[in-house]
Amino acid sequence: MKREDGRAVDEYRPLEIKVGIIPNANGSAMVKMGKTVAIAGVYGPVEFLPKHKQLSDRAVLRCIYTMAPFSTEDRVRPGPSRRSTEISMVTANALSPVVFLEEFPTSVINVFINIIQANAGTRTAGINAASVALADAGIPMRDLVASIAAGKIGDEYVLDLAGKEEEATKADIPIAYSPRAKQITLLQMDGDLPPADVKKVIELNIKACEKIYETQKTALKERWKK
Amino acid sequence: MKREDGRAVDEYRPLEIKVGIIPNANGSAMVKMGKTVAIAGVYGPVEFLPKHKQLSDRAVLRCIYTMAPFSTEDRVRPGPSRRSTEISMVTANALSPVVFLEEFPTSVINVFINIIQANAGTRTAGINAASVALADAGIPMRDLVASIAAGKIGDEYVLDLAGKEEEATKADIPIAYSPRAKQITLLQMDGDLPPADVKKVIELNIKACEKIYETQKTALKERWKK
Amino acid sequence: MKREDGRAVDEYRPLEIKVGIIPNANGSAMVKMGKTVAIAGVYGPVEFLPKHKQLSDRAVLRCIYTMAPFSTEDRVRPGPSRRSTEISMVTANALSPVVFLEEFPTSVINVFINIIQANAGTRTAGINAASVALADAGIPMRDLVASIAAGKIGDEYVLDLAGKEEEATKADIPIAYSPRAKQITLLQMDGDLPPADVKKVIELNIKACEKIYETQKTALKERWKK
Amino acid sequence: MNIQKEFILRCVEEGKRADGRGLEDFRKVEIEHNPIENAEGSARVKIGETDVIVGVKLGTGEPFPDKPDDGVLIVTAELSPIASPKFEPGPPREGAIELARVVDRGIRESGSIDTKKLCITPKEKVWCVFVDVQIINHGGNLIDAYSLAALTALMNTKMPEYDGEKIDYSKKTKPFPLKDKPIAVTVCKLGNSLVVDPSLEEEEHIEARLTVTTKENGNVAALQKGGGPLSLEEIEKAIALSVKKGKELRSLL
Amino acid sequence: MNIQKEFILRCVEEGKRADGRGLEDFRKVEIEHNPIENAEGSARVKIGETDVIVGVKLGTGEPFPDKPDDGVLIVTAELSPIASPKFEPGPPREGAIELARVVDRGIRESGSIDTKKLCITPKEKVWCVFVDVQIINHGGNLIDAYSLAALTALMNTKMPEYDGEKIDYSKKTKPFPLKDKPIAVTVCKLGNSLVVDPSLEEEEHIEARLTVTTKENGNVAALQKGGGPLSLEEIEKAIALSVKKGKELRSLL
Amino acid sequence: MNIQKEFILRCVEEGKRADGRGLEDFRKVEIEHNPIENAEGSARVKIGETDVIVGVKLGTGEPFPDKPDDGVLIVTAELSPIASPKFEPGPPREGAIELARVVDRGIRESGSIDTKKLCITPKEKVWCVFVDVQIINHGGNLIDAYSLAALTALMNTKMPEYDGEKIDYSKKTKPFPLKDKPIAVTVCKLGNSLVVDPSLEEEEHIEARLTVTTKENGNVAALQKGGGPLSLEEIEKAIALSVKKGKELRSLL
Repeated sequence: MKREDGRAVDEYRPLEIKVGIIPNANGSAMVKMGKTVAIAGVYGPVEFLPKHKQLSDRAVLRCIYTMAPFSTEDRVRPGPSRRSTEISMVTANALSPVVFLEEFPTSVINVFINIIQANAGTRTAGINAASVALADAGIPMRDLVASIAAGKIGDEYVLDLAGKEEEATKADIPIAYSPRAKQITLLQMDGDLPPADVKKVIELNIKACEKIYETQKTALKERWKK
Repeated sequence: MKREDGRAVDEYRPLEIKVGIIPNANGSAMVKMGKTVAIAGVYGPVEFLPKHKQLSDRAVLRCIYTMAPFSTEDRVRPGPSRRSTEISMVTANALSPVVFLEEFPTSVINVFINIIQANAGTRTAGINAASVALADAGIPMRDLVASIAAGKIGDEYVLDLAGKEEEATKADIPIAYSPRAKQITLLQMDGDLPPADVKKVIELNIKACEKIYETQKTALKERWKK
Repeated sequence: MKREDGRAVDEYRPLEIKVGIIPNANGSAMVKMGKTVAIAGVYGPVEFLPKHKQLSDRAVLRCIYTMAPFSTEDRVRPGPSRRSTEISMVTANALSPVVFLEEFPTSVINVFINIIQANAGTRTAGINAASVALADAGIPMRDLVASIAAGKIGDEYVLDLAGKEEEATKADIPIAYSPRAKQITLLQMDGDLPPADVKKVIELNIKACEKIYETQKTALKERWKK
Repeated sequence: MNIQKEFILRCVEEGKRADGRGLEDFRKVEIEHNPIENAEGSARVKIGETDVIVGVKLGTGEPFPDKPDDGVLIVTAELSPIASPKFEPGPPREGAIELARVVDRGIRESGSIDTKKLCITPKEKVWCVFVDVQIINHGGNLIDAYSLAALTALMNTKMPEYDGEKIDYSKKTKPFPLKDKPIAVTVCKLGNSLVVDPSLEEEEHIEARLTVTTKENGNVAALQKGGGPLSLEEIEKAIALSVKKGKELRSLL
Repeated sequence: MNIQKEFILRCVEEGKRADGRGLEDFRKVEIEHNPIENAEGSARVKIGETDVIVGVKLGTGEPFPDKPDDGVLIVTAELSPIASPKFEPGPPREGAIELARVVDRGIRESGSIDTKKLCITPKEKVWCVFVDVQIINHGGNLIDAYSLAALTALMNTKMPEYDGEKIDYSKKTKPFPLKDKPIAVTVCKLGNSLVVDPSLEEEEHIEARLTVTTKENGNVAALQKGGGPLSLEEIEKAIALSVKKGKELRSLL
Repeated sequence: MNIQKEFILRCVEEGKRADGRGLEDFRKVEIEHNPIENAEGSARVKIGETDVIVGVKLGTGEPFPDKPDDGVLIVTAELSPIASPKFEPGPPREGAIELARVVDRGIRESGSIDTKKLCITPKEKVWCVFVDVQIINHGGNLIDAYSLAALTALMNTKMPEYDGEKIDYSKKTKPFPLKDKPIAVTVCKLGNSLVVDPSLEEEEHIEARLTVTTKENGNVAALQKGGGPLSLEEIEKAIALSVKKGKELRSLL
């Protein structure tokens, strides 16, 4: 199969990770995946207010995902949407398992994810950025989380759909993955696939996550060198 | 006078009351009045938060009336409207006089009324359901409250207007009534009637409330038998 | 230059100030400037709630500017707009320097400004009214603040633009001024003027503020006589 | 508070009010016509210390699908915090909503406005009549004050000219199609007595209130009970009293 | 709480549920057809103590610019506080939004609705299909209950007549263009086991959940993981279990 | 805090800044052109640690009734909480609103945009120019940074093609009708001195600020005073300083 941009079916777009891009934040990162650009900033842990929202035995990891108005062809209206609220929620679920939240009872860790430019895969780029930003903030973690999506076009399992591939695919399956625990922390799917294909696509995603994970670690090492 | 559905002028639509339809609620009821269906659920008394809204000498009876989006021909947009806010307020006024609110200072008793299907008389059906739900919740009460509306068509005083009668009437007068104290706890009117007619219509309503009251008590007895 | 309403270029519209027009308020005033009518009511100082908004070393002067829906030719939709939020903010900045806020730590002084009729100069009329209302409330002040706007039409510096003059002007510069301290507490401008002209227009405004200041003081004396 | 309440109730028992009025007396009612030039009609009404301005604005819009040739009436209310330390900034809550809806129903149900005459093009364009209030001071009995000011403002309203594209607010000539003069009078149960026009202090201690809006022919156009319960006898008396006081207020117009 | 949790988990370890069910058993499922006359189609579904009503309403509107000849599907959810002490009044928050979006995707991605047949005039006017839910009691497993009720309501839907100007809701005759029967089954990880149809008490103690929506041909149309992590093996098992239980539920229709 | 304030003020008294700059020196200004492909024009501006991206998007809409043949300019600002621990999630509050309105007025009042050239069909359809900002890091002096980035983004903007029905964002060719290059410079009173380009730490201790937006010909297009009072002499000096620094910044474009 020939892909629009010449990639192999199991090849993701050029990935670039920069750590520490927001001086005010406790931790931050920018992730570019092809033309998709996400930034993440971590603030906290700080006391969670109002008090009645505090959890007595652990911190709350609060994620807020937003898109810059100019990030897409049709301008995005500012303010939360149903889509952004859901992505914020699944992002928090994707990251929470690897953070030692139990070390910070009654606290909140705020993770802000802003999409600067959107071209498929904004939620996975956001998770990749947020995972690195949490580590950059020095928050104790069991592991990093890597994230990517894949689908099936014709008979082929195809990684990191972009451009017109999104319309051609029979399904779009994003995952987030913690390599050390071999655990999937995010899984969604829209489409139409037999169960066996779902498994194949997830496996393709997992392999890619293991590579992204290496790039994440390298980016953090670069940062710590400075 | 011949009515659309063959009823006598002083006859209300078939009334059905079921108690205890919401297992999670402290008390609940469903009221069907012809094709109008209302459910009510009571939660509390519980501490009223935020604290600055508490009353030091009694509980607040908070009513929230809403219509299911599919309950009318033209879909109802979710969220409060000016109409629903006003009905919530007059419903709380209709029920508060019969509840021993002074026994629960600093508390709130939440009464939720949802209209499942609307065909005239939703506020009165809601009050009938809420009154029974409060009793089902075991909240100490002086009495039950019964509620219905009436109007005048041509020269006749007509009970429980439904269907096209609503357009033909010269006035629509809903009341809520506490039979033991012989007190009217809700009274509204839209229309155009001489004062003497207003009195006749209210008297017609009171008579009907006394019958509805019996049906409410029977429904509660059925419930307590189980 | 001939002005629409026959005024001299350095003459403002007929100014009328009435103090004590809102019995419920701690202090109040109505200001008419030509056809523009503003009322201001002051409530406080009272404890600022919620507590986390309190300032430990002084009071907050909170201003809320609103326009009555019927105050303009095209009805104003109720609720805050970006414009009214900004005017509220610059109004608070215009008044705060003359109030001894440090005498009331953790408190709030609420200043409500409602425009009853709008015909140019509503923000300046509101500040003139609020300044007098603060004094009427007995709040300790260093000085009063007077406010007016001016512009340039053709080669002339023109005070208190009204009617079609607003379209003809090269710039509209409102100021607020504390005469005793000779300080400018509000300064905004929209337009297109060389820096030297900006200075001339501000000077014209300052002269007028000194006159308005006298009218403010007279109105307060009238009030205290009663 | 208890002392105030006792005093108010004792006065009423003795057949007079804390401020010396009789049970069925209004405070001084003052009406100012057209104080707002930018409105198509306006009125300022003072009842004792209560002080409100109502402005009527006309715009154009689409009719409701089920009433394709009727103009649209929109009555709003905000409890502006300038008028009372008890009013808070923010969107209208139940008190403001009830105020607006009671005034609205009084005008609407009395058939006071000939809405057919407010149709420009059936199904497409009709006049929208906005009735808005600025409360300057809340001294009790806002419903009656707003209702009276709204009626007066509508009586003062002139239609602006409209050429099919733009409204010319500088030319207001044609009369507004007003057909009746509905008056709202709120009767309050204070102790065991019925009184009209409660002051702010009295309002805090009433058991119940009943607003009765009456037409010129004496018919009732709208009722709204607030607060606690009333007996049928009390309701009858309240309606009779409202009819009587309504006539008096109407004579001021 | 700890005792409840221990009991629930011990039962599951022993291969059964706290209420005596097997790990792969649903509670009793009851379906009532068309309880709502004012809806174009409706269904009430009870799964154990969970009780929901779904109504389908049809209106007309403009199509989306990028799909000029497709009808529009709008699925909403409110967690009405009548149904649980944990639900609060106010606009939908993330729980309600996820519920609506998962049900929406199940219907949309399975291609269950032939949206082309809901086009009236391309680029200008299409049918809008509103799917709304009233939760009466929240007894756990809301996603599956809403999904099943939504599908049943759509199967029960009849199109009202439309003359190009007005919808005549009194005449509903034409069938609704439904092409598939997607069923959502949510598998939960409870301790180390996978179970279906969690009760309210079980839901509080699950590690993770995976909702799998399957089509009539056994294909997966939508996935949504909630809660904590799952291994690939667990996901495989959950999908297989969902396919199996989905068929059982579909046979009830 | 007091120590920081004292240090900052002592430096200024001695004619320099806490970070070594002179009173009239900007921090390092970096401009990146068109970092956002999906925008019609964009710019990233860094001033010291302050880091903002501005994107210009073009859409179509109705003109305002009183300006039937003018395009519409919409400038917004959100203080994204990603950029500072002091920014909170939620709708724009007064700080964000002032930022947007000051940038808006600088562009609008300077006549920088030839809005007549943005008219498509008079009274019916015009171009809407959206100027939006993403603040990445708030290191002080946001007004100047946003203004500079907005101007640069507008200079970089190309109009997409429009066939009367749909915008083709893949073809952006025609230049955007920009007529002037307004620059905003905010002068701050720190102790008794006037400085430009305050750092985040300095901003906390300023007495007052005056933003002056100047045109290419040196005229003032907009003024906005923030914070406390200023004397006429201080205002004169601030304007002169802004004109001078504005020229320097304009030379970077």
